[in-house]
This record gives sequence, structure tokens and C-alpha cells, in this order.
Amino acid sequence: MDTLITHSSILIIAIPLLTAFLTPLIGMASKKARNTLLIVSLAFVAFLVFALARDISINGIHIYTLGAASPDLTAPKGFIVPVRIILEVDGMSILMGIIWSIVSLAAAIFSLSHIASETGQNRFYTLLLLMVTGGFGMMFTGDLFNLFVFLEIASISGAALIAFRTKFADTQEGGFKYIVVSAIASLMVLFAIGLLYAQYNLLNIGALAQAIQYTTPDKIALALLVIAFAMKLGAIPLHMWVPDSYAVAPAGISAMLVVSSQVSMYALFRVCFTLFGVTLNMYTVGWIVIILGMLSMFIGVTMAIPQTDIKRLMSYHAISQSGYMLLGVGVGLAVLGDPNALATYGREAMSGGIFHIINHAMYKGLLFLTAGALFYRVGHRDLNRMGGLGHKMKLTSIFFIIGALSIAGIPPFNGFASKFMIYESVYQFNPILSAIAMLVSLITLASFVKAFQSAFTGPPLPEYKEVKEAPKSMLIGMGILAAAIVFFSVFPGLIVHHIVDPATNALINQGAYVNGIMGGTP
Amino acid sequence: MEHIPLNFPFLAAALLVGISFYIIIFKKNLIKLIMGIAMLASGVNLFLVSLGYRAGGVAPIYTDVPEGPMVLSVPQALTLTSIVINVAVLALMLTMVIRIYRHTGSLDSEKSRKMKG
Amino acid sequence: MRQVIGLIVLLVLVVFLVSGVLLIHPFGYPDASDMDDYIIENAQEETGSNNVVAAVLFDYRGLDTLGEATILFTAVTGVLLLLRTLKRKEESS
Amino acid sequence: MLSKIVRTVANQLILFILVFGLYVIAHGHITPGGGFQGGAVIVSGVVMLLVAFSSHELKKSLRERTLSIVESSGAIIFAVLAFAGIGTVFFYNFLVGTPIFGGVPDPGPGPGNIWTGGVIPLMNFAVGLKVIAGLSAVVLAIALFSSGEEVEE
Repeated sequence: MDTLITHSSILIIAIPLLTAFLTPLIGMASKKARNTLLIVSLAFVAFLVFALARDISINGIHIYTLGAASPDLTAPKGFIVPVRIILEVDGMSILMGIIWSIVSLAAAIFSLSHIASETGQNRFYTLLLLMVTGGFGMMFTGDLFNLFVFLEIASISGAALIAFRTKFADTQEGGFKYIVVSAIASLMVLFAIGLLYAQYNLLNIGALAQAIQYTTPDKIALALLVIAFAMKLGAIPLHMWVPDSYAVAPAGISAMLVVSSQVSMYALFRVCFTLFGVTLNMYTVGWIVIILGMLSMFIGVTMAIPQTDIKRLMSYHAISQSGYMLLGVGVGLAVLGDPNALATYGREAMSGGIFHIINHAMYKGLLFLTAGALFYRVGHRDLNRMGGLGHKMKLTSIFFIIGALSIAGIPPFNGFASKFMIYESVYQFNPILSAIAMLVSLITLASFVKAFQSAFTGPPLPEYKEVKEAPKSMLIGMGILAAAIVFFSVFPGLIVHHIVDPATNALINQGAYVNGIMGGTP
Repeated sequence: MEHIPLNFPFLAAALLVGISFYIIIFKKNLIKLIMGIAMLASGVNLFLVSLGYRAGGVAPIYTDVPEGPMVLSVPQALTLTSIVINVAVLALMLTMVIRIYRHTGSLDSEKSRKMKG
Repeated sequence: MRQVIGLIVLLVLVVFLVSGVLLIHPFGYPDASDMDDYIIENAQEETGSNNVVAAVLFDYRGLDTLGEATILFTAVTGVLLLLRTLKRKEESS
Repeated sequence: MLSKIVRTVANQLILFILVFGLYVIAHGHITPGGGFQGGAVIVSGVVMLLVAFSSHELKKSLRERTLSIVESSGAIIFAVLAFAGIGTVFFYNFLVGTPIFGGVPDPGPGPGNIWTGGVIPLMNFAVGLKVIAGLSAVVLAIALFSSGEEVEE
């Protein structure tokens, strides 16, 4: 068991990768074996993630040096800086890992029957596993260039999966937009890495954070990184691709894309807090993040109201919800240099924002899956042509209600818990921001009530006489996320104490991250 | 600023990136957009590989190497990785454009239904 | 309107990039090279490879190369997925 | 399909391209080159064949299904070689010092020895296999698609 824990961080990346390489071979022989392998490997990865999370909460940051004589030998003997790629997993990384393992498992189970009638399934599952690999790699790596490589893996496989249904033109456009945006963003990241490498001859995040001098090229690199990751996470001025891509992807993939955007947000936080951190006064950067968040929150929700395509509506809400996370963490970033304000409300705001990342991944994933179930049975995504589906699809409508109440922040659901933390703490920072956030929450509720009414309530329509409840594997997929939401709603304190607070501390405490790499050396 | 004359390779890379951003922002044709991204990739690769040069340096390969300092090896490895990544991205983009062309009969980002940006 | 915004964005980016590259070390004289010097000195002994770039690719930064190979695999899978036929073969069961 | 002269010359040239590509792959750890570069050289030969003959002709000898299998195997070999070091650490170069490719060259400039490099030459071969199969499959699929034929499942 100890050996397993020691190697767990690389196993979490390597097992989906190896399974992805095996999938085309096994899929040619037997479909059943392929599906079993897919589910078993994702479940095993989820188990490893939870084991690693427990280990991190006991022993602190997990370090794994690839190719060295022993995993914790970060720098070669008698040498001061790291030479090899190092995986570094702290509280924030493992929080994202937990989200990603749950959502990817649910999405994979959901997809089993969602795409059962389509061709090209072997390649679909291969790409799904590769996307899982890319996401885990981005979370766990402690090396900037490695981050770029995994960012590309996640985006290329995501783009190919968005364009999966090739018979529709809009899927191809959605996939093309996604890959263009990803390619530009990742090349900007690469340029910024070049600027940093030129000055310090380092690629490791921890070592760079220690060496950084805050020169003009550093500021330019920071600007490029912030623009690139804001583009990848779909914050407002750079959001055009989000609804086009999320709406046309197969439902399981939409749910995973939401988390994949959040992983870009994680990379943004990692760069702002850990790489640059206290070395510079983060007030300006914090306000930029807050403004991005406010714009995303407000414009996202106003553009969601007139949508009639159920998945486009949800995509705009996804933009709007990511605004809450940016707001919460942005407030923390703005007061990072001020220990007093940080203690009174900054930490609380960040915890709220980070807790919202978990909640949003769960409920938006669930909502996308219910939309996928509707599409599977009804054959289109137009809300105006739906109606009365609640009579036929009882479980699906219950899942939709859970997700909708949670996204609108109705007590006692988990969306309320995190939003309340944000309102409360942001109010002390700036009351106006808090008021706008509450207003947006109300509009969200109205929008989802409307969507629910037009899809599920009303008399059963004659053209949907043949509609049945969604197939079993889709229900299981939705059930996993719904169970997670209920669990988080019942025990918010538990989650905040054991998962969210360590993540907040990991972001604030830059020294611990640096020490993980440089600690053994004088 | 005293070392500007020596910085021409970096400047060339930055201008190449600038030109490709011009193409990406202003051109409507999807193939031209892809060419812009290919140029952007070349600019970034040029920047990366020129970072590792040492004046009078030789290639970092010990087999029958002439005398002299060796150029930095990590940027070369990074550039190699980045080149392969960009080949992969371009292949996928071109495939999607072929599919879009089959569906809409047009390569103009304004004409095809929702394409913007 | 779009043209003007595009032009402003372009100008800002170009100014960023040009000023960024002019302020780093002069071409041919890297400021710091600790990591690379270590690799050049020890690659032969640690990996047994005369080609230091190959040693970096497959040993010191092996995960990058695995990722790179994975990206190639991803793109090939994606291309074949997108160009696939939508007609099903007769299931032989 | 191009004229008979072109086809005959292409038929002869492909052998030399193959040999050169294999040389670049096999000597990746002592001279410039490696799996990616050598693989690309060989794929350029495949593209030459594609131009000289039509894609339908080429499809008879290079099937996408086969290419897919070869590519997956290359990727698996690479990943397994990385995994094999997990006795110490993932990606540990466990072959240095053993009889298989385990030689360590004398420090400093030297003539180079093919039996060095540990897992590096093996990984080069795996990557070369992958690149050849993968890029050939892409080129072939796009050529076939533009002449109206889709990839089968």
C-alpha cells in the first residue's frame, strides 16, 4: 500500500494513458471487454485519487521526481536546482483531482448508452481517456512546460470529441473554434514560458517562484499567461467559443468540458498565487480577475435568458457561474498582501470561490447530463418544442430539479452554501459586488424555472408518446453526480473543513510549495 | 538597452508572432487562419530555440564534436516537442476544415452559419 | 468597430512581445545556465547517451516526450474519428 | 496515378528512404536524429508513394486498421518502457549498466557506441514506429476522404 501511495501521482496519470493506448486494440476484439476496462480503470483511478487525498491531508505535499534515483530526490546530489520533471500535488491540486475523477467516471458511464448507436466508439473512448489523462496531468505537474504539454492533450482530445457527431455542421464549427482558441492560448503560454526560461534557466514552478525577480519581462509573461488562461476558461471578453462548443458536444463530454475549463482556472490560480505570489503586489491583478468575474457573471446570465436551445442556455450559465469563482478567489488575490484583510474576509472569500468550483462541476455536469438524456429521447435540444416530459421521464426531471435548485443557490443545496460564503465575505470587501452577485443568482433561478417549465411540465404532447425513461447507464451516471450534490448539501462543513480549507491554504501559502521542491537543499 | 544589435533573432521571432496575430485577427478565410496559427507556432519555436544559443557554440552531441562551448540542450528538446505538438494540432484543424467545407461549401468564416472570431 | 478593437489588441500584443524580447539576455550570451550546464556535463555518465538532446528528451524530460507522443496519438485518433463513415457494418454476431 | 517513369523511380527510391529513416532512428542516441525525425523521413516516402500511385492503389497494401494497430503498439511499448522503471521511479533509465544497451561512453567527445543509452534507443524505436504508422494513417485518411471514401470503423 505504501508503494502504491508513493507512486500514486504518476499512476493516476499513467493508468488512463495506458488504457487509452489499449482501448483500440481491445475494442477490435470485444466491446464488452473494452467497456469493462474503461469503467474499471476510471474507478481505480478514482480510488487512487482518494487514497492520495488522505495521504496529503496527513503528510502534506506529495512530491514525485520522474526518472531520479528516488522519488523525493528533487535536485541531483550536490546541485541546487531541479533538473528533472517533478510532480507536486498539494491541497488545491487534489481538490481538482477529486472533482475530475468523479465527473469523468459519471460521464464515461453516461456515455456507454448515450453513444451506443453511433460508429467510432473505440476512438471515442480512447479520446475520453486521453482527456482524463490531460486533465490529471495539468493538475499534478509542478513543471511549466509539462503543464503546456498536458494542456494540449486535454484541448486536442476535447476538440475531437466536440466534433464527434460529424453529420451535423455545427459540431464541426464548435470543435474548430475550440481547437483554434486552445492553440492560440497554448502558444501564448509557451511564449511566456520562453520569457521566464530565458531569465532564470528554470522550468520548475517552485524553483521559479523562489528565483523570480519581478522584472519587466516577468510582468509581460504574467500578462500573457493571464490572457491565455482567461481565454481557455471562457471569461467574458473571450467567451465566444463557449456556447458553440459546449452545446454541440455529446452530453458526457459537455460535463467534462466544464471541468476542463475549471482546470484552466486552476492553472490561472497556480500562476497568480504560486508562481508570482507574494513577490509582487497582487492588488491590480486581483482587481483584473474580479472585473473579469463580474463581467462573466452578469453578461453570461443576461445572454442566457433569451436562449431556447437547452444546452446553449446551460453553457451561458456556465460562463456566469465561473464568474462567482473568479470573484471569490480574485478578492483573496487582491488582499493577499494585507494579512489583516486576508484573515477577516479574504480567506473566506477564497474558500467560497474554491467550494463553488466543486459545486459547479457537480451541478452543471448533472444539468448537462439531463439535457443529454432529453436529447437522447427527444432528438433535439429546442426548449420551445419540448413539453410534458416530466410524466415520462420522472427520474430525469428529479435530477434536473436537484441541479437547477443547486445552481440557483436555494437553501439547503450546496450551491447556496458556497454562494453564501462568497456574498458574506465579498460584502466586507465591496458591498456593490456582493449585491450584483445576489441579483445574478435571482436571474439564474428565473431562467431555470422557465427552462424546467417548458421541458417537463404541462400536458404530455402527442409527438412524444413513445418517449421512455432514459436507459439505465445514463441514470447511473446522473445518479453519481446527484448523490454527490446531496452529500455536499448535507455535510457542507465537512467538505469545507477537509477539502476546501487545505486547498485555500495551499494557494495562500506559497512558501510550502517552494519548500516542497527546494526544501532538501540549503 | 545596450545589447539591441545582438537581439535580432529574438526580434524576428517577436515580429513573426505579431504578423501571425494580424492574420489571425483580420483574415476571414479558414485556411488563412490555419496558416496564421502555423506561423504563430513557427515564431514561438524560433524564439525558444534561439534562447539556447551560445556564441560560438557547437551542437550538444558528444560524438566527434569539435572544440567549443556547447549550446543549451533543453530549449532544443522543448522546441522538438513543440514542433510535433503543432503538427498534430494542424492535422486535426485541417480535418475539421475539410468537414466544414463538405457541410457548408464555403471556407469563409463570415458565411458559414455561426462562425465568428 | 471590430477592426478598431482588433487593431488595438494587435498593437498591445506586439508592444508586449517586442519589449519582452528586447529586455532579456543578449542573443548568444545566456544569463543563467545552471540547469543546462549540469545536463551537458552529466548526461553521458547518467544516461549513457552521447546525444545530449536525446538524453533530455527521453530521460530528464521523459514525461514531456510521452505527452508529445500522446498528442500525436490523440490527433491521429481524432482525424480518423472525424473522417469515419457513419454507415454501420453488418454486425456479425 | 502518375506516369510509368515516376512510378518506377518511386518504387526504387522508397528503399533508400526506408534505410535512411531507419538509420536516423537507430542512431538517435549518438548522432542528431531520433524517433520523430526518422519517422518523419519514412512518412515522406509514404507521401511520395501516395503522389506516384493513387490513394486507392496504396490502400491495398497499407490498411488503416493495420496502421492503427501498429500505432497503438508503438505507444504501448513506449509507455511500458517508462513503466518498467517503476521499481525505482517512473521513467528511471533502468538499462544503464546492463548488457542490453547498457554501455556508458567515456566522458567527453568520442566516436560514439551504438550499445549505449539504456532505454533511449528502445524508446526511439517505439516512437519511430508510432510516428510512421500515425502520420501515414493521417495522410492516407485525408487523401482517401478527399477522393470520396470514408474511414471504416
